[in-house]
Amino acid sequence: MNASASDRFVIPIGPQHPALKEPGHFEFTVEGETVIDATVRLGYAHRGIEKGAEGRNWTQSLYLLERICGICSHIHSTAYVVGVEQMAEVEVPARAQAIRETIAELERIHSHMLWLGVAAHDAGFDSLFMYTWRDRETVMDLLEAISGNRVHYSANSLGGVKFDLSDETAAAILKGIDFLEERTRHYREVVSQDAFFLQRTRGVGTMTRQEALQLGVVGPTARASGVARDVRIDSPYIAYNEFPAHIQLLSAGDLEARFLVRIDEMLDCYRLIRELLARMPAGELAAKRMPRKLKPGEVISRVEAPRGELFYYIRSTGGEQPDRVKVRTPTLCNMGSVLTQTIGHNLADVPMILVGIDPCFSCNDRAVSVRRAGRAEGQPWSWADLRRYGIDFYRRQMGLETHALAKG
Amino acid sequence: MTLTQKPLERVEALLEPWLTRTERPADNRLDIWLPADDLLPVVATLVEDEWGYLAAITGLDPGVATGELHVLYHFAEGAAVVTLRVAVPRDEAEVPTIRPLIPLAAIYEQELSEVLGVAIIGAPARGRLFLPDDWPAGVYPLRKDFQLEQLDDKEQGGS
Amino acid sequence: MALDLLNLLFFPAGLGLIGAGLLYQWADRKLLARFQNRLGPRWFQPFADALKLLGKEEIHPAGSSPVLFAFLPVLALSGALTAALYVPLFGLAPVFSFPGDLIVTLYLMSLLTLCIGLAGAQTRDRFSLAGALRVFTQMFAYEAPFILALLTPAVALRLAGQPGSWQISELATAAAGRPWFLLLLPITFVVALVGLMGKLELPPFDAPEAETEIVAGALTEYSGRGLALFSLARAVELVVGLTLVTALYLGGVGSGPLAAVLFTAKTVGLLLVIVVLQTLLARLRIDQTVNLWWRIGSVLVLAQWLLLILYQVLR
Amino acid sequence: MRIGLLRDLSRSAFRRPVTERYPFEKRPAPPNYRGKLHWTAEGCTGCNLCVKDCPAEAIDFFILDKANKQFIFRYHIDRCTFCGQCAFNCRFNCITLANEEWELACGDRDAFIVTYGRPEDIARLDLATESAAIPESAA
Amino acid sequence: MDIRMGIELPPRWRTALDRLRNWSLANSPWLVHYNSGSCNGCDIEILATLTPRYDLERLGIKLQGSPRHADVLVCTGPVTRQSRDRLRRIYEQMPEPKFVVAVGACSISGGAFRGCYNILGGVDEVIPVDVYVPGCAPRPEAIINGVAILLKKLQPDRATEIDRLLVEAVGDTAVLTEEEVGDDAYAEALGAR
Repeated sequence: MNASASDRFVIPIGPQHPALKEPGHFEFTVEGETVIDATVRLGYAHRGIEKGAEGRNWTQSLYLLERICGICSHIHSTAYVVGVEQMAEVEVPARAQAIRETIAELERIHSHMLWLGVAAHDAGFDSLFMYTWRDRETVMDLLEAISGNRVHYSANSLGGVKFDLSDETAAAILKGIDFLEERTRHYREVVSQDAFFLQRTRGVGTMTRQEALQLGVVGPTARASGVARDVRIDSPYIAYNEFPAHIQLLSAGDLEARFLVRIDEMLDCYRLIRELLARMPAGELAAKRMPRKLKPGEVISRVEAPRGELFYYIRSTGGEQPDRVKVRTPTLCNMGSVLTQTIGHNLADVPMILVGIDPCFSCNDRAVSVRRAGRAEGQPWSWADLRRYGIDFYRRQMGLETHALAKG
Repeated sequence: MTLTQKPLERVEALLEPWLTRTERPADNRLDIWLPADDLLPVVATLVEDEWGYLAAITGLDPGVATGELHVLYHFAEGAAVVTLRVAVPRDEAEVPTIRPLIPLAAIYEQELSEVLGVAIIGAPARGRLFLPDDWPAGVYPLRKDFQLEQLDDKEQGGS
Repeated sequence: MALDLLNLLFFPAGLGLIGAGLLYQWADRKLLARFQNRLGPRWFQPFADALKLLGKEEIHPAGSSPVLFAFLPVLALSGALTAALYVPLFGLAPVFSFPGDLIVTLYLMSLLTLCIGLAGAQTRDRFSLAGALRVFTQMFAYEAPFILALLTPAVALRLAGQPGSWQISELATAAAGRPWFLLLLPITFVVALVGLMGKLELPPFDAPEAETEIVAGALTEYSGRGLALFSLARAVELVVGLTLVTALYLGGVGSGPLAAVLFTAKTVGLLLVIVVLQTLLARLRIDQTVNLWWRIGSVLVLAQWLLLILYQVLR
Repeated sequence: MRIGLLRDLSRSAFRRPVTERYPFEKRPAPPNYRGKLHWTAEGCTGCNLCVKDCPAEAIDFFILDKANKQFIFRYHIDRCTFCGQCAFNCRFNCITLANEEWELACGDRDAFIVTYGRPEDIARLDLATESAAIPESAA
Repeated sequence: MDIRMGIELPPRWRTALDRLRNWSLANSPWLVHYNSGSCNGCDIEILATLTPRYDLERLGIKLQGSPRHADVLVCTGPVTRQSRDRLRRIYEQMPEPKFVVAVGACSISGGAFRGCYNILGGVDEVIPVDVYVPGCAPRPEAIINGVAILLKKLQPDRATEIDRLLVEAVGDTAVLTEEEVGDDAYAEALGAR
C-alpha cells in the first residue's frame, strides 16, 4: 500500500506488556495496521544459569536448572537428572521412572491448558481464558497434592524421585483426569467451531512443512506443520519405552492447527496417564547409592518439553560440580519463526502469532535473535494527519482508491 | 540399538573422507574431531543428504591450561546424535559461520560469540543481543577465567 | 477550570445520573463475572474506582498540550451529561426537548468518542497514537449505520403518515402507543444495539483498547483525574445509549404509575443482552470491524428502509 | 456460524460461582505441602548436609560445641526456595517443612530471619559470632 | 493533586475527604505486573489470582496494562542487569500514591539465582518495596494474603474496618465445602484433591 512515511511507526511490545507475561522486547514497525518489520531483544530474563551451575554442586544445580522455567520445571530437572544418572551409571528403579513420566505428562497438560487460556486472552476472548484457567486449577491441585508445590514440584532427586504415588492420590488423579478430558473435548469443539474465534486463528501465521524444516521449529509448532518430530518417540527416555506416547500430527500449519495439535496432545496425555497408573511398576523410589563426585565424562540428554525438544549437554571433570551445562530450550528454536511470520500480518495478529509458539522467555535464558538496524521513531501526528489517515484506512478497507483521497 | 545403528552407519559412510579422529561416547552417539577448515564441507554434506537437523551448538572451555576452546555442533536424527568437535586456539578463537547452510544456526552462533568469545567468520557484525547493554567488552562469562570482579560494579550477588 | 468541574460534578441531576451510570457499570461487570463463573465486583466497586482515580496524582506526559490534556476529559463528560438532558432517563420526561433534539443527542454522544481519540492523538505515546487511530477508524465505521438505525423509527412513523418528527419525547410517546418497533424493525434494532456496543467500545469492539496489542489504547498516558472523568463519561454514555434504544425500540415511554419502573427494567434487560454478547464473542480485528459495519451493517439498514418503503407502497 | 461457549455460559448463569473467599476462608494446603522450615536439635549431629545442598544459601548452621550438641540453625525465609532438599538429606528427621505455614508475607525483611536453637546458645552466638562460631556454610 | 482540586475546604470536610480517599484506595487497588527475570512460576500464579477460582476482582483488584493506571507494582523474579532500568522507569511512571509488592524468593533476595553473574539481587536493590511474599512459588492464596497485608498497611487505623467491608462484600465466612462450589462437574473434580 502506498502510505506516506508518516504512516510508519514503531510499536514496541514489552518488556513490560500485557501480552507478555514475561519480559522480552519486540519492536514491530507498522504501516497503518500492517507489520512491515519485526525485531526482538531478549535477555531481560538472562540470569546466567549455565555459569551458575558450574559454581554449584550436582544437587544444587538440579534446583537451579529446575528454576529455569516455572511452567516446564519438571522437564528441565528430568533432562538434567537423566543425563547425570547416565554419567554416574546408576540404575534408576522402574517405579521412579514411571512416577517421573506421570508428573511430566501432568505438567504437559497444565502447560497446554495454560497456553490455551493465554492464547484466548490474546485473541480478546477472555471468557475462554477464564474457563480454561478455572479447569486448569484441577490439574494444579493434583500436582500440588502429589508434590507439595504448585509450580516447582522438585520431584526428581539424583537417582530417583523424592516421593511416592499413593493409591488415593492415583484415584484422585483418575477422577481429575476424567473431568479434564470431558472439558478438553469441549474446548476442542470451541476452538475448531466458534465462528468468531476462528476468524482470529484459521489461516493466520501459516507455516508450510518446508518452512518449518527450514526455520528449524520444534515441538507442537513443528507438528502442526506436519513435521513428525517428538523426542518421546524418536529416542524414548525415562519410562517412554514401556509407556509410549502417540505422536499428534496436523498439516495445516496455521494457528488453528497449533491449537488442535496441543489439545490432541492433552487428550493423549490422559490416555498415557491412565496406562501409567494402571500398570505402575512396584519397587524402590531411588537408586541405592548416588555418588557426590561424578567421574569425568560428558553426556547429551534430550527430552520433549511441552514446547518441544529440550537439549542438555553436561560435562564433568570428576568434581563435585558440573564443569559445563549447556541448555538449548525449544523457544530458542521457535523464536526465529515469529519474526518472519509476523511481517505482512495485521498488528492485531501479532500477539496471536507470538503466542502460537508458546514462547517462554525465561526458558530462553540465553535467547538471542537477529535484530535489524533500529528504524527511526514515528513522528507524533497532527490531528489532521490522523483524521486523514483514519479515512484513508477504512476507504482502503473498502478497496477504494486511496491516492484519489489523498488529493481531496 | 538397531534404532540408532542405521543412521550412524549412514553418517559414517557419508563422512568417510573426514573420519580421521572419532569417538563413540555412547552407543547412540558419534563424535568427529574436525579442523575448523573442514567444518563447512562436512555440514554441507549433512545438509545435502538431509541427515538429521542441527540440535544445538555448544561452546566449551576445557580449561585455561589447554589453551583451547571447543565448539561442538550437535546433529540429531531419531535417537542418534553426531557431534562435530572443533578445537580452536584460545587467543584467536574463530570458526566459519554455517548460517548460509542452516539459517537457524545464526542464533546459536550469536550466543557462542557472546558468552564464549568465539569469533564467527563471515557473520555480519551485530550489537550485543542478550548480555546487558552495559556489559564490559571482551568479558566472556562462560570462560573459566571469568571473574565477577571483571564487571565494573560490585552490585551483583543478591542480599 | 476546577470550578466548572465542581459545578459539573455537583449539580444534583448530574450527580445522580453519574451514580446511576456507575451502577449500570457495576451491573455490567457483575453479570460478566457471573457468566464467567466468577464472583465479580462488589456493588460499590465503580464508585471506589472513580473516587480513587480522582484522588490520585495526575501525571502530565511531556510533549502534549497541557490545556488540551486537561480540557478533553471535561469536554467528554460535559458532552455526555448534556446528551442526557434530551433523553427520557428512567422514563421521566427529558429536561429539555425541542424538535430535532434526536440529531443533537446523537451528535453529543459522538463527542465522547472524539474526545478520547483526540486525547490519544495529542500525546506522543505510540500506544495512544495507535489507539486513537483505531478509535477514529472504528467511529467512521459504526457511526453512519448506528445513526441511521436510530433514525429509522422516526422515518417509519413519518411513512405511516403520523406526525413523526426528530423529537425524542414525541417519538417515545408515539412508540408507546403501538407495538414495539423491535418487532416492526428487527433488523435496525439489532444494528442499533450492536452499534451501541461499538460506541461504548465493549467486546467484541474493544480493539481500540486491546490491551494485548496496544496497552490501554488512547488513554494509556492518562492517570488520575483525566482517566476518572473519561470513565465517568463512559458510564453516563452507557445510560444515555440504553435509554435511547429503549425509548425508540422497546415501546417508548408509557404512562401510568409503573411507567418509570417498567422503562428502567427494559434498559436493564437490554444491558443483559449486551453482556451476553460480550461474554460469547472474541474481539474483532479492527479491519474485521470495519468490514462488518460497511459490508453488513449499512447494507442491513438500507435493506430495512427498502422493506419499509415497499410496505408503504404496496399498502 | 456457531458460538462455542454458549453451554458454559448458560450453566454458570444459574450456578453459584466457583470462587473461593480466600482471605476469609482458608482451603487447607495438602498434607505434604512444603511451607516454612522447622528445625529441632534432637538427633542433629551437625553433619551439615542440609547446608551443603541448599540451592539458595537459606541456612546458616553454627556449631558452638559439637560434643554437647550446641547448634544454632538460622533460616532465611526470604531466600528459601522450599525445595525440601534439606529435609530429604537429613537422616535424623530434624527438619520438617510445615504444610500449614505458607502465609508468610510480611512488610520487613528482618522478620524473615528465623533462628532455631537454645536461647542461651543464641545469646552466646550474638557475642561470639565473630570469633567462636564460624558459620559452617561459609566454609 | 488530590480530590479537593485546590479549593479550600473547612477542616472537617478535608478529613472526611481524606478518609474517603483512603477508603477508595483500599478498595480499588489496580496492579501492574513486571517480571524482571523470573522463571514464570510466580507470574502464572499471579495470573491465576484473576481467574474464577480466586477472582481478585471481588476485592476490587484489577490487573492493568499501563503503569499510569496502576497503584501497586507487583514484581517477580530477581533483577537482571538488563531489566534494572526498565523496572526503575516503570516505577517512576506510576502516579502517587504507589506501592510495591515483591512476589517470590527471587524478587526478595535473588533466591536460587543468588550469585549468578547477571543478577543484581532482589527488587529492593532498585526500588522501595512495601510487602514481601516469600515462596517458590507462593500459592495464589499467599499472594492475595500479601496484597491484603498491603491494604491494611494503607490504613493502619482502619484495618478492621477494611475487613468488615471485605466481609460484607463477599458475604458469610463459612468454611467452603464441596457442595458450595458452583459448577457440579468442577466441584466433583475439586473433590479429587
